[in-house]
Amino acid sequence: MPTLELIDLEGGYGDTQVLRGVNIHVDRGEIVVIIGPNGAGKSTAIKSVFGLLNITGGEIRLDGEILTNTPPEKVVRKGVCYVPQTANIFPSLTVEENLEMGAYVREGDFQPRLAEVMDLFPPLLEKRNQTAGTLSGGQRQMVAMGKALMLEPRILLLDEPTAGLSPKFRGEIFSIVKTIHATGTPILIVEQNAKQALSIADRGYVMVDGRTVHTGSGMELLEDPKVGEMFLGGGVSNGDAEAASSTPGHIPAQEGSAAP
Amino acid sequence: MDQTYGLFLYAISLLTMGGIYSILALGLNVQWGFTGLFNAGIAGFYAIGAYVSAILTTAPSVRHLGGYEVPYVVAFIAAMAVAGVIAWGVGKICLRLRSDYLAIATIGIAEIFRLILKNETWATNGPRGVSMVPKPFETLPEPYNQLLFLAMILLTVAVIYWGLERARKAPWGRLMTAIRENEISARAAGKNVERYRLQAFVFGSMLMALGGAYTAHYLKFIGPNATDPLTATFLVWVMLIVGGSANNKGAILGAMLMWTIWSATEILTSRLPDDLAIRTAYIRIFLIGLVLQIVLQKFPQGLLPEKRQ
Amino acid sequence: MKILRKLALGAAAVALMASSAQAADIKVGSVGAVTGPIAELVAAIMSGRNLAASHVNAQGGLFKGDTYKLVLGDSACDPKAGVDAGNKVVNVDQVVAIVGASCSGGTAGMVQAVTIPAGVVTISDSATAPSITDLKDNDLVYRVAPSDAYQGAAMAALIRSRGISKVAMTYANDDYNSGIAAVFEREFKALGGTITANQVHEPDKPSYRSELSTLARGNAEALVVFAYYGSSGIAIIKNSLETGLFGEFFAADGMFDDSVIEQIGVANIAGKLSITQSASDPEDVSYKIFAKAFTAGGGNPNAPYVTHAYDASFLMALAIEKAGSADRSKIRAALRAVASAPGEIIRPGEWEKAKALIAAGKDINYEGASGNVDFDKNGDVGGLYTVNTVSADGTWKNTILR
Amino acid sequence: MIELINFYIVPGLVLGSIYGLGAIGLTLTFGILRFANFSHGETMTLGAYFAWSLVSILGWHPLAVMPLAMVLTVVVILGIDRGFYKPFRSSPTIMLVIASFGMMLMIRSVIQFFWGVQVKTILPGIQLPIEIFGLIRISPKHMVIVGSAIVLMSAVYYLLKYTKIGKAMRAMSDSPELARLTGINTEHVIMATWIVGGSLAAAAGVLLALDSHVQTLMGFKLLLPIFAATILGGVGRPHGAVIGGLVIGLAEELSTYPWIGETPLLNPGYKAGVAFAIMVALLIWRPSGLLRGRTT
Repeated sequence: MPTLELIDLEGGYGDTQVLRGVNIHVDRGEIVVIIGPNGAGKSTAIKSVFGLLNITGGEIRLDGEILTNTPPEKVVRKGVCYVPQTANIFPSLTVEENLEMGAYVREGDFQPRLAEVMDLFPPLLEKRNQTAGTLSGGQRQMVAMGKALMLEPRILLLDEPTAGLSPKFRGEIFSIVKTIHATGTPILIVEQNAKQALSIADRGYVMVDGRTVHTGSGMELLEDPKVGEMFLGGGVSNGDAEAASSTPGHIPAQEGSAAP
Repeated sequence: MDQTYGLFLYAISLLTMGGIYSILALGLNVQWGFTGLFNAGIAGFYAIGAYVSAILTTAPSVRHLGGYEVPYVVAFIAAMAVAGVIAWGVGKICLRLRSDYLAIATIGIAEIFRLILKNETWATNGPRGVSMVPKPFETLPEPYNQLLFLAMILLTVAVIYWGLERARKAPWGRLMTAIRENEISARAAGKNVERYRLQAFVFGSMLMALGGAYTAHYLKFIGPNATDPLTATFLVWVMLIVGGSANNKGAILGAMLMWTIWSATEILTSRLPDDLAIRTAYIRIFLIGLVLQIVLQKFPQGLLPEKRQ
Repeated sequence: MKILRKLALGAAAVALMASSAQAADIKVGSVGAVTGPIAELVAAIMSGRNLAASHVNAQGGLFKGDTYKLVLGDSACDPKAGVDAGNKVVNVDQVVAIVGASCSGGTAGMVQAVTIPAGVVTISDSATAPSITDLKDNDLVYRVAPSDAYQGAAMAALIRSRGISKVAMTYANDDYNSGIAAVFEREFKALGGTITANQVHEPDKPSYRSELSTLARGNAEALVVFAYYGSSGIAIIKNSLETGLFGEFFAADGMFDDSVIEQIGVANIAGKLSITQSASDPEDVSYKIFAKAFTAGGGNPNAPYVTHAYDASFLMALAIEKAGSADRSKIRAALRAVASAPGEIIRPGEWEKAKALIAAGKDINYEGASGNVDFDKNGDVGGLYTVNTVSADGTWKNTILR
Repeated sequence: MIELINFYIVPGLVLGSIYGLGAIGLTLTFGILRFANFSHGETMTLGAYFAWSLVSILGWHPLAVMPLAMVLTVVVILGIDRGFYKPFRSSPTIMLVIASFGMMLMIRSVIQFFWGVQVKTILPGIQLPIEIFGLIRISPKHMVIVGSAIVLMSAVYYLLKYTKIGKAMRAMSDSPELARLTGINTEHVIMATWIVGGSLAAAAGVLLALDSHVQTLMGFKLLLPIFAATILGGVGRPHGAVIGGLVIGLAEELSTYPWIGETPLLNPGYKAGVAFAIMVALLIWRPSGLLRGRTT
């Protein structure tokens, strides 16, 4: 049974429909990547898991259990963790406090887990008492992911973790993703940097205009000339435009309407 | 005097004050309803309008600046012009603030204006206020003087309503809505958002000043207590939100309705036994708060919600 | 416009329903700032007015047993509310006259915009602004509270008579206190006194220590405080005593309340505070009658303007009785007649006697709890002033100022 | 110099402590619930009236009844949140602002109805100041006020810094959306916010009453300076609010010091304007507060 399934999902923000038929599944131990042009609804698809939009059709399942339209707090309790693209840390809290908040729903002592997460991200250890707002972009992403890992999630959802980062940091982030993956946590990533993402992915989906139109293993997609032509040219990669509009919980006005 | 005639006169006074509040609510609607500017300093512009018009029209007095005795129309225009210039200055520096910060800034600025009007005694007679303000049509016999004054107010409301409806449907109004709802795309479309917001702020403030000017003449007196934020700012907000923000009919309905509640509830409570009547004067304010809460919860869009184009 | 019409009709219907009660009431408006900045003073003033009404009604009422009914209107110390309250009592309740309003601002609005055009007589018990004297009022606006012009002069004379020549003064920034302060400043200088410092202050601040420090710079012998006791007066005296900056105080009648002694403490204030008050001679028979009755009802006869409130209300009843009918224009003519000589003297509570005299066609002259209430040509009364000092046993000691 | 300290700086600090206590609650609700709570002044008034009643019933010292008054105020505030603010959790800010405005009218009139409008005193008499180092004169009640404020502020500091719920409050103030996505129970945090804000407001009211008196408009008159302190300190920053309160308190007092010549620098009639002027200037030139707070 797949860990997470999105079946024929339709929905959007208020009356604006963004998703028009999304079928995605993530199996145990997989890294799955969603790629697609701007405004295709990639980020929206991920947010749908978190009950952040109005789902009008289809369903979401977590280990077979129906998760459709569950409010975010409950989704977290069920072991799904989500790292939004922007505003994904608490800037005025220290690094350690951020991680502690990640363990908010966890009962009992979180210190052992904190040590484990710190091991994953050595740079954070020395900055544990620094406020997160003062960190560099890459380190912020580490805090954000570390915060999500505090719960030992059943699945981790990452929304464009490399958007706005320099190539050097991008590489770092992808290697962190691989490290996390090595602990056995399945990961679903939305990415603009399709080439790099697909190279570490087990499988990938291509979304266009609110639909998943194509799927295959990471390698297949990388080698698929059609996909290559559409998204892997490099010049298309423009994560920043979408970044500006899709803070979680905030309705991105362009998405959906600006679809080609 | 005949009971019905009395009620008729009371209805006139209710409509007059309701009409003045309608002007204020329409002014606020331009700022908040259409453009999304959270102006919580209505009392400031209201006070400026009231004092300018009062000082320009009153006979000479040793107590305050005066003796210009200009015609009413000139005084009204001057009141709006002074408020407009001041609003321009205020808007120029404040309008980039986000909504609730703008609210706090405008409250502060309005209170500073009110403090100036209260402390510059040589010009305004300070806390004692400007008395013997002339009232248009007052030389005519009852009830024609009151009816004509009411007609003047309602005509003004009608003209403003007509103008705002035209503006709302014109490109200007659509642009304002666009700015309110998505500033980023309005900017992206190359619109000078600041300029349009400033226009709305200045225009709305001028209407508030006109409301203030009418009030001074209606009361024949203006003093600092008449420009208290409770009745000159917050009540106007309540009116607009209850009536329906971004809907001009809603602004007028809200003003008339809330003023009627504000005023007419006392007719009921004043009938209670003495001690209770005084105490219920406080409860009357409680009830107004409660009505507001109920409307907010049951009609979050106001009684007349915004009509989408 | 359809909505407007509906609203107007609705309001009229509500009002109609509400006003159909008790046909034998003779209604008089009782307008005052029940809510707003001086609510604490007005609560006592309202009791004064109501006491007069209960005296009238307990002793036969108006005319042939009609009830003298006071209809409350809240002027909130705001001219907008004053005009609105005036409109309601005049038009909806069809009152024959009005007692009120409270603040000078609220009164100026109400009388100019409503009652003068409507031809309704008003007697204010607490609007003291000199500017009310100047109104073109068709002889319709009266007040039993003397204009500040008199009290300012009386206080200046009092201070000079104590041999004090240098004072500092401070006044609350409101219509009442700034008015009286301006008169005092002029009069005190005219009497050869020196004002070492004159500071306005904002009421309702928790501390006045910094203002006091500035005021104390000129080595004044005393501090003259024009303020309401609740909103700033008590705080100023407390702060002065605590800091030791001033040891002697003069104040006007907005300060006169028992809570001044309670809050500051007898030991701290005894012999240090003198409050002028446009009240009556404490030995005066009229005052004593009133004080007894008012105290019996749980009131404090020394609270600011309660004597005036009683007088305004009682006088209005006398004028209506004298007019012989509930006719607005006749009341105006009757008011001056009952308020001043010639005629047999009527004191507070003596309604039955007055009623009998009026029925017999005899002249009467009301001598009120607050003074003789003889109106001058402007409808003002000359003030009789007392000075109140705190005695060691925690009571007020009144002396008449002459 | 001594005059400056005794008559301007000491009262400024006393006033500033009271502003600071009020501002902590305001800044927390502003930061966490994201709205400017206009009924906050009335909350302070309510606390003072509860204390007055408790003093007259129990006959204890005002400081002894202060905790009880704080509890009673919190109970009322939680009830108000449930009935009047909770329905607007996901509505635009303006709804909450208007609701809190309505609440301001409602609380005030209930106070006037039940307690009347007469000015009441909670600590009668005057207190002569104590001399420190033979120079500084400070009255015992002012030491009590400043001392209580320091104790309460330290308690809040501890709560926010070292407890889970306190950290969650700061997290939610940073970003309510992310707090939800992180699984933080936002309703618990909101409740904690009202408890902290309500009890501190009540305490500020009691301390204010200790210095002056109990009156129905006492809290409302403090609302705008407290807003100014909140803005000054940066919205959502409790320690900023404390500093903001002290700055506003001192600025108000010092503005009337005769810096030049013998007359006050600023006509005391304009004293109330000092807080507004600082607030407006700050909003315009440094919108995120003196200390960096939530950005505009």
